[in-house]
Amino acid sequence: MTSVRPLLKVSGISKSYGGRNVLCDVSLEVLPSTVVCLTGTNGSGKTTLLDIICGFIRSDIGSIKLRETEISHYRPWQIARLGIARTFQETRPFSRLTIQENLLVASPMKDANSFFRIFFRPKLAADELRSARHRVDKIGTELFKGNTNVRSADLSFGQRRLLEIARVVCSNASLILFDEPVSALSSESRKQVVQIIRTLVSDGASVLFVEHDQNVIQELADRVYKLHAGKIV
Amino acid sequence: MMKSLVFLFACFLMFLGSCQPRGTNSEVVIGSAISLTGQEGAGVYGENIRNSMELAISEINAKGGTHGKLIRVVYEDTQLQPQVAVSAVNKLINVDKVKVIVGAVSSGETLAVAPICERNKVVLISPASTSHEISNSGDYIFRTIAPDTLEGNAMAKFALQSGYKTAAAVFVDNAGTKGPAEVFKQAFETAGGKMVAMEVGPQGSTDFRTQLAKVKAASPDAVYLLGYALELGNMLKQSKELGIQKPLLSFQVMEEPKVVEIAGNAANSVIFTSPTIRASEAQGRTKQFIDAYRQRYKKDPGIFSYNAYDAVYVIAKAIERYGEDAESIKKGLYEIQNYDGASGQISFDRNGDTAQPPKLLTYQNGQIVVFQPQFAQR
Amino acid sequence: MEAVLNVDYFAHILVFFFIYSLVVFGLSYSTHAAGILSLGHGAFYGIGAYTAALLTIHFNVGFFTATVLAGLAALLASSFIGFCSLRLKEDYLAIATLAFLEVTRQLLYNWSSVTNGAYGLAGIPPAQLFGFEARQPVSFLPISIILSLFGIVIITRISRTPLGFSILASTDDPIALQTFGKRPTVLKLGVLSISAFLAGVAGSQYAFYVNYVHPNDFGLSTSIMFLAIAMIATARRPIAGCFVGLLLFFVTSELLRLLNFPAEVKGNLIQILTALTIFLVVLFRERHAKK
Amino acid sequence: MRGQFDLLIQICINGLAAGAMYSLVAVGYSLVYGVLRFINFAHAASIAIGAYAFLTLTTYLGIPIVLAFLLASSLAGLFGWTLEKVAYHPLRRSSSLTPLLSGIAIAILIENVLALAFGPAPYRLSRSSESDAIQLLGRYSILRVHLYMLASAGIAAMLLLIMLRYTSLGRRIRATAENLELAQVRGIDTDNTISLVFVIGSFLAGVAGILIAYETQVTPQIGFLPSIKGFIAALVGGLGNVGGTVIAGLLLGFFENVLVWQLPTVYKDSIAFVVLIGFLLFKPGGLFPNKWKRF
Repeated sequence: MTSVRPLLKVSGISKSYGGRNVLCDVSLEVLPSTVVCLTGTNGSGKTTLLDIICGFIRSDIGSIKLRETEISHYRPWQIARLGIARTFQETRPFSRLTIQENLLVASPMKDANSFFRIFFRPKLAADELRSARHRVDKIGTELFKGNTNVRSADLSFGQRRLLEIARVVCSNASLILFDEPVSALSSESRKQVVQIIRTLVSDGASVLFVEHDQNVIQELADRVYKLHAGKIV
Repeated sequence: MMKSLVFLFACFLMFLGSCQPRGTNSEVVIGSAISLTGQEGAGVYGENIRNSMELAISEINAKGGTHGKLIRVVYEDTQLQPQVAVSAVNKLINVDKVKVIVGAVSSGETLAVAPICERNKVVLISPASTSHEISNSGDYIFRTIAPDTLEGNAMAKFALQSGYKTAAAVFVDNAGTKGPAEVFKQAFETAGGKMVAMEVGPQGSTDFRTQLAKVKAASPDAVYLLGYALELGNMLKQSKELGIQKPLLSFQVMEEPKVVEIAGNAANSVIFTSPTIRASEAQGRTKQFIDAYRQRYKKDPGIFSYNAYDAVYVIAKAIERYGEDAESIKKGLYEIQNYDGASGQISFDRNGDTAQPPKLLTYQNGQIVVFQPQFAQR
Repeated sequence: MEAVLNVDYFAHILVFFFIYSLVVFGLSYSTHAAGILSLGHGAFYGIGAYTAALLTIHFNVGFFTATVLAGLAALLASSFIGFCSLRLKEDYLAIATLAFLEVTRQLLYNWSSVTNGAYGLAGIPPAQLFGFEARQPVSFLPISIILSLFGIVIITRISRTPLGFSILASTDDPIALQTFGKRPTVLKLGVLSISAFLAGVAGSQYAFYVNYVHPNDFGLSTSIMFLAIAMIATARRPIAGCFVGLLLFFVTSELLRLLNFPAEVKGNLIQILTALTIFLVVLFRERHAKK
Repeated sequence: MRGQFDLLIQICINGLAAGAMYSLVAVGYSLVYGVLRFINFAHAASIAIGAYAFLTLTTYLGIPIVLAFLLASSLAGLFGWTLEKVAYHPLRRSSSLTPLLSGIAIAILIENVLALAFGPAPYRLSRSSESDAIQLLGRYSILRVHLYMLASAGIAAMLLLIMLRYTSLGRRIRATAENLELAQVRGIDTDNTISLVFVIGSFLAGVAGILIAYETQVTPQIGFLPSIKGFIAALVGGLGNVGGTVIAGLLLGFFENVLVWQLPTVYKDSIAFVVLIGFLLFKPGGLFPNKWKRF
């Protein structure tokens, strides 16, 4: 069924740091509403590849195509605006904000986020904010049993992991990159995360996630790429 | 949080409202808005003024005060900043209910507080602001120090009479020194002279070597040095170090002992204009003031001391004749003609300015003497 | 015989209270929320004052337009510090704002053909609004209260919307914020320009109230005074914190003025108290900052 | 034309003199920033304390000059030590804004305490030959104290370089500067090292304060402008690079005065700030920004 055009097409990506080539000639594809897993030993360049896709690191050569647009030279915020969101291996919550505020920052809002519009289009901004708050509360009750005005700096590691995933859900991106979403989680929340990823995919999003845990890979991945010392195996 | 804030704000308002004007009616309260602390030597001028005012008041009160009442002064620090001066004057007028204020020091401050005094009909008498811009800032505004036009013109006249064809000026970027320099240049050039260099030093700097080097290269016949307590001493020292042989001219800040302390023997043979004479040749009221000041404070009076001393006396004189409300003080002051004060002959014109004629003075081994100009009679 | 309530003293202090509040709202928000430590707000205040003064003296522009233009002039000037903040991190940026302050002050002193240099600009007409002239402090008070409310509305409006949360996030974790399509630098510049605008408006109010401006008022000591007041506020409650800071500052400086301390000690004491407040607040906040 | 040539030479000498003072102040700055990566706003206070201590020791207590010199500078060094313990150590783990603020607070505090104690008026150090001018070739003049400044800046830089290269304290300082955590892991008592760095930096500032006092006068604000100019020199020379800092200080003094040869002299101070902004934006590493080897 090769006629389906891939959502994300990474081809010929290489990156070397001071002589040590971290990635060489890596290519992979993510078809729309599928789950692709990227696995490999530690230090095989998985996170570097994610960083390159998100625009944090510029690859030496190679191209990244999102649908038709070439994004290898885009800035991170430009890539994000095209509908790519990600989580981080070490959790990176906005520590001074509460859970709800974290989720609101993640939700895409045009009017409520511009200096100009909040003063000169207050009505539009207010409506947008209300609908966003509604979605956030729904996710909040689902994941955090409702108490969402806790400062994220005071959350436990597991909760912070959940917050990252909740943020990605709120951003309703079309492609989501997970960096070891379930590592160091209790089995109960591990099931919860897998369930969320499934619902995301069923809503039409595609997922590229980095993972070691074989049975999670079995459960979720439609396709698996194995990275070893910077090369696809 | 909101409740405690409103509560705090309420006590603040009550606190403001509660500060009742003090001062029983058995004494006359005079305000004084002068710089007692702050940058660029602000404290030196405030101290000179405060010491002289206290001296004058103790003398007047010893003789029964004025209009049957003793005098008391309330001092407010302006830190040589117009913004602070405005608040200081506001407090003096509205809390201490003063009808006359001695102050402010820098011309900038006086220009800032003048409209407030005019509006509230309070007499402002400055012992230190010399800028000519103050002359027409209101009929409640007086000065016991001559405007800078006087000293600038007097020095220009002397320079011309001494046959100098070219001159240079080094001054600091503030109203008190820029004024005389520009007046000198204007007077000197209209009479045919030529200013070969006008070098300005930035506020607060004490290194004038490059300015003086440029002046030396322009080789003028005379150099007009203008600075205040922190600057003038260094200007003189640095001119000597750079080996400027030309005659050095200056203005009344040379009277300030601190300037001579910093300049050391570089101050000798500097010719300067000043209405008062410190030390040896002083006579009459000036000598009396100098002796009383030395006796009380164990040091010589500095710049603005003489003018502050006279300010208190002319105020007392005005109150004695017409009473202590602002109108009477104003009327009394305008009627003061050739009053023999410590800072020279004081007579207020319709702008409230006075014009004590500046005398030519110089330093000889640390002592101020009257300068005998030997003009080549041509 | 003495008036029971000396209204003018009362009103004068409150006018300055509300003028300073405008600068401090913007400064505290840009410091705590956007993480830009600026020593340059004394310069924005000065630029606003001089713009308003020059406009009214030379082109007799009305009060309202002069105030808005003064704010815009300060906003324009802040683009320089904005440009610096793109390339410099916190401590270098603080030094760049100090350099900006000193260069502006030298400019006000030396560009005498326009700013009348060390003589300052006198004769600024009082504020005319709806036909009546605000000469006395009491009549000027409503104007400064309204403008202060204007500042409160702006800052709270921003800090309560997702825009405000993004601003806080831009200091917490700018990298993570970018993955949600937001641009940390643009957010910080937005906050800086708004705080400069408010400082410019405050500067124009000062010019209209005192009817005279002098370069000596817009130096380092003014910037540090604003910073000391703004220190009390926090990112979460910028306005309430500023009010506490303002109250603390005005009560101490006026209280000292009223108690008959020997006058030459008062000036230094106020400075020492300002320094101690900054130091203690910084130390206290450090001790209780949750990691 | 003869006059202009003499003028240019004298201006260069003035530049050298001013530069000598900037380098002396900058060496202390560069050392502290090099190790801790933050700007010590209270450096001006160490300058003032050095000057006032020397003033009290010589004029009021009549202690001979050389002894007073060492005593006053070590007093400034002691202040540096307490400053670090009180104002900077507790804030070590916070964002780099807070030490800046506590630095500013201490600078204001010391300036006003000195103004209260000694009064606002300028003092002159007792008359001595240090401040007399030396005539060079009969036409140009430089103060003896400027040569002392130049000498002490050079000596200080050399001593520091030697100390940092060959002594154990030097190695400890460089390790702490390289990576604080790593140094701690390797068993280096970083707190003690950092305090010692402050002692040295403030000692040098004290020396600068005394020499500035000889050049002009002693006022509470004696440290303000020199410390800013000193910081600019330290930045231009590459923060942490002691050798480069001395050269940069001389260059700054030189350009400040030479540029003013044709421009109106009132812009002298603004030039330094324009230089600062230029270097901050376009060459933050300074003139000699080689990596850590810069020590």
